[in-house]
Amino acid sequence: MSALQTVRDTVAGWLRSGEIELFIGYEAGTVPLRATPTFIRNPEDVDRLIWDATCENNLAAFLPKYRGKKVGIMVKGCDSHAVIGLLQEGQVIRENLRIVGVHCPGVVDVRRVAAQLGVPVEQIDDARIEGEQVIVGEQTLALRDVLFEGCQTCTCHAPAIYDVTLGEPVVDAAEGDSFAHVREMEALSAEERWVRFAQELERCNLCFACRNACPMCYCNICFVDRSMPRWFNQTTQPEDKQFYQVMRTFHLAGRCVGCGACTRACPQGINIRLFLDKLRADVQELYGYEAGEDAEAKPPLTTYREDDYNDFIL
Amino acid sequence: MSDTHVCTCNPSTQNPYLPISMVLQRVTDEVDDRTIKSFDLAFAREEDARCFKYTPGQFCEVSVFGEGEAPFGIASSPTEQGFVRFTVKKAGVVTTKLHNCKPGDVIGLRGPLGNSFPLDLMRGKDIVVIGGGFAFTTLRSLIIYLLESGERDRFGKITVIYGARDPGLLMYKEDLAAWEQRGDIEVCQTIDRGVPGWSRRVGFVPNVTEEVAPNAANAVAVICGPPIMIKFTLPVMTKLGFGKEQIYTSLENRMKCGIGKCGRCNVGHKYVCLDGPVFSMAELDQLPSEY
Amino acid sequence: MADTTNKEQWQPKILAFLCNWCSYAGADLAGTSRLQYPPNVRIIRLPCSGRVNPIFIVEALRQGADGVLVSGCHPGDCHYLAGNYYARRRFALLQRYLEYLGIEPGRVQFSWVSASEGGRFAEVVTKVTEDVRALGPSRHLNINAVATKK
Amino acid sequence: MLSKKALTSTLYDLMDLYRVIAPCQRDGELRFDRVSSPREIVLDYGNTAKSPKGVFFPQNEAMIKFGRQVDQFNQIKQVPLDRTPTVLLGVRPCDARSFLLLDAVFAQGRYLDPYYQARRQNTLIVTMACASPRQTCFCHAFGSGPYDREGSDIFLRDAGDAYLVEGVSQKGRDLIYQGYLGRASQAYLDKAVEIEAQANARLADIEPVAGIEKLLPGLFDSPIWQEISEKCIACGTCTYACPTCHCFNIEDRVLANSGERVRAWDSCMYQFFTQHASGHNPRPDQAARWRQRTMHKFEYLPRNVGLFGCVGCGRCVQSCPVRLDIRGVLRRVRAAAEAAATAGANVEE
Repeated sequence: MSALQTVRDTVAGWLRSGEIELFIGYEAGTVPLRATPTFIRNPEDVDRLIWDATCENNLAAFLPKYRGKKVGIMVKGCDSHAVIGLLQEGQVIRENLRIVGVHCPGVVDVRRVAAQLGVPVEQIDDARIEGEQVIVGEQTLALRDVLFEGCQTCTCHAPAIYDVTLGEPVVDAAEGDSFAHVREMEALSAEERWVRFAQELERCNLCFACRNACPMCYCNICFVDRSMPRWFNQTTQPEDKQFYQVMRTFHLAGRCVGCGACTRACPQGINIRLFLDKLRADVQELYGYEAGEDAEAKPPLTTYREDDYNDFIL
Repeated sequence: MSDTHVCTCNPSTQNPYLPISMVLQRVTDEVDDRTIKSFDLAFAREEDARCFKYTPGQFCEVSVFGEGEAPFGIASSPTEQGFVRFTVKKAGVVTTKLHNCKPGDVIGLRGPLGNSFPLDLMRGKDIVVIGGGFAFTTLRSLIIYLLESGERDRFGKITVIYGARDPGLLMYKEDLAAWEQRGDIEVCQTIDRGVPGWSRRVGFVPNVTEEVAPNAANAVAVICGPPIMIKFTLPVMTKLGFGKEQIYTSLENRMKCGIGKCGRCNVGHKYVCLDGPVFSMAELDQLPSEY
Repeated sequence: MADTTNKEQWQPKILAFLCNWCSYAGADLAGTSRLQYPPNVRIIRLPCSGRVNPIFIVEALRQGADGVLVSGCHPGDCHYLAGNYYARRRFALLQRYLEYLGIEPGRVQFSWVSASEGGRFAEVVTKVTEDVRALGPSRHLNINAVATKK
Repeated sequence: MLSKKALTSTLYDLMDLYRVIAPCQRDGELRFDRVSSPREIVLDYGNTAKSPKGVFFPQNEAMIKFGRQVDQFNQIKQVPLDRTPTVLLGVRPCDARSFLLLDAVFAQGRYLDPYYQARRQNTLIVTMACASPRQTCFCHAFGSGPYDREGSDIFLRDAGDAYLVEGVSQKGRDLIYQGYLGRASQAYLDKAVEIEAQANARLADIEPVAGIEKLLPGLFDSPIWQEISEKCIACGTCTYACPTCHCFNIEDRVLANSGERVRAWDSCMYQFFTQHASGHNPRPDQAARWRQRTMHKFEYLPRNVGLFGCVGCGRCVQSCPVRLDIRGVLRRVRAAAEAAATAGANVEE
């Protein structure tokens, strides 16, 4: 029996025994190279469940909606850190969860496939993954070349929290600093950095897909939706888009687990993790903290040390 | 299309998004807790006053420039010359700002918008007006119109039932007092629980309606109030013999444009701003309960 | 705005968030001691530097402040024991983040000024004002800067 | 016929007379934008991520400006209407048809939208036949197709190294007569037919949408909306990508000494879209919002203006972060309606 089939049976068992009332996993989607989230309540439906490199969503983003319910979920390594983040912030209760943790070699990024082939994303019609290869029409690409950028320097292939696992442990990529893109940006002049930031956001639609795809963005009322005080106009003036993105990302300081779900969700292909990862890098550097590691740890902005970094103060 | 003269009486030639300028003339506290105020707006320009023709039940989009717009039913009657009144509860961004406005401030106005109470249908019939709490604004407009439009004799008996939690929350006290003095209208004021000094009725609107028992034969009823009040009043009306096509109400949904474009006030395929806000219960029966 | 279009007449506008117990009292002392400092700061008094939500700072830049200063009690002196320690973590990240996104270093600054340090308050304000003056009018995140451009 | 070589010079001539808007590569995306040089234009594309509806109905536009006197905004001025003669070049047939729906909303009925009308009336639509439909395309489910002329003023067809140019509306024919086009030889006509046949062959089998408007009214209280919407993360991507979605918000945007009333795209997918100031929300959950989206497009609009609020461009399918496929939603609607009909028939027996 395949490992996936074993997991399906386990999930069916959980559903039958009433350990969970709902399982959130992936099923095949209608768009090539992209699976779609699926919500299974009936044990007979578990055969819909799939796992491969097309399972790009971070399903932990759905968990706060089911607070108090008994829910099963499939998580990749990075997603599992988001679950820990949610546990840490009291958004989910461990006893209510049944977690299938996947050893994830990385998810495919259709944009990179398109870029490699030199065609627009929407022209990729006929594509599938076979082993280590992505086959698009007549052409074959190596899967590792078209993985999501963050997956290529991933250090969390293995799930950090789980009840059962799926897949073989993956060895971390030896090469590459996972913050190389941040260092590159830092090396630019202030004006160049601004141009980079502003140009990325020029494409923003303000659709809020990044916020809604993020497992840690679970505020009942986001600051952009507040009317008293009203911080935000729903206009796509550059400053409005910049304001939104600065504040949303900063609200994730010390909380972002770096799963990249926001970046993959963005319909405009904005490199949001280029900004968020600066916060992750700084939190690591200044406070030696990584989000989503330990559900018992105090998040870095809810604690302090008397000898914290103070050089920036006049 | 000119920048200076705009009204919506001929919508096809004008910009329906452009408000006319009104000057805030008078602000009146309507209830004891000061959360509801009436704003009397005077026309800044003579031609706007001439163009602005409305019927009870219609609404306007009221602007506080820099804050935004919000829709409010017109509380004055077309028979009251020189001003347009809106009675507004402090709730959101625009209403809070409006509550801070002072006489002399410039307020924007778009309208009148929407349909109105079915005056044609009402002629020759008894009129029953049932209101609860804050939702009495367009009902005031209707009652004043019925009494003052010079065609009082074209309507039958007028019965008004108006309830609030306590006496301090009944709006338009002067009007109510004046109506009570008249012989051509029956006014039943009620409060939920009795308080010392209150000599009128006590009880919830549905119960009072049952006591007053207006005659359903050849009558039209208009009910506006909190959803819970409407919910419990409707069975009473049915018991009294009112058919669904005899009962009208006014809906409030969130609106932006007020002219059937922006797509948020619809109830099923009907737009509250265009097809409403006044609907008969028979019409609402055909629509999903999305309000 | 008129004052940002004309370079010669331009005066930086600096918004200062001061904690009630130390820096605001320090500013008061600077005033009563008749110490000279640039008149470019507009002060908002808050109970504690810990009350300063990062959105206040970014919103200030958005609304057209050329610079933002946040000042609180020295470490260990917080009236609420640790408000400034929490604030320090937020500010460290925010300052580095804004600079990472291309906001010029110097636009957003932080200081500790106690109630007895009237002279120090004057120095801080002078330094921040001169830094911001050197940077010129704020261009990034500023809704009014765009209005002027158009 | 217009040879592809001659296109650049023709475009230069056109740009002397008109503002030309066409798909251009900008900030890393293909987007309909004002053309400054013919070289920027990309005509050989699947479809743009954002539809061209923004040409007539921009994502945000100032409608009114106000100035301050003393401490209050009270100087009110309408923003001048944009009547610039414009050629919108290179839209796909699906998008050309979407303008008919936008016309029905903004330029017909009791109130007319002057901002939309000014742009629309002064724009000529030059459609480029769609030679390579994608797997997300379903224009043919609406009885349309990649060579549908509806909504176009001028229609271009690829014929190898030339375009066949066809005036569809009088406005379009007038422009062509001003131009200098060669007559197409049979070889080009044959080539165009061949490309068209290839395009049509790429279309996947799909059930026609017509008739769905009759099934939807019975499904208002159906559990399918809950099932459909469960994976929806309530972003507005589908509505912003959609060429026919037209819901908007009106907000005042305040600067230091002036302000403007801005119309901005809004989305029925958002929680606060319909929420009253009191906190009451007539569409309290994502299921109600998906029902609204589906019913608005496939029941209310056909009922009110006689057109579907969908042209089958597939953008929402392509851009949805969770791949919630509107084609699947329609299949689900049919299945639910059939199930209800069967159940009803059983009861009658």
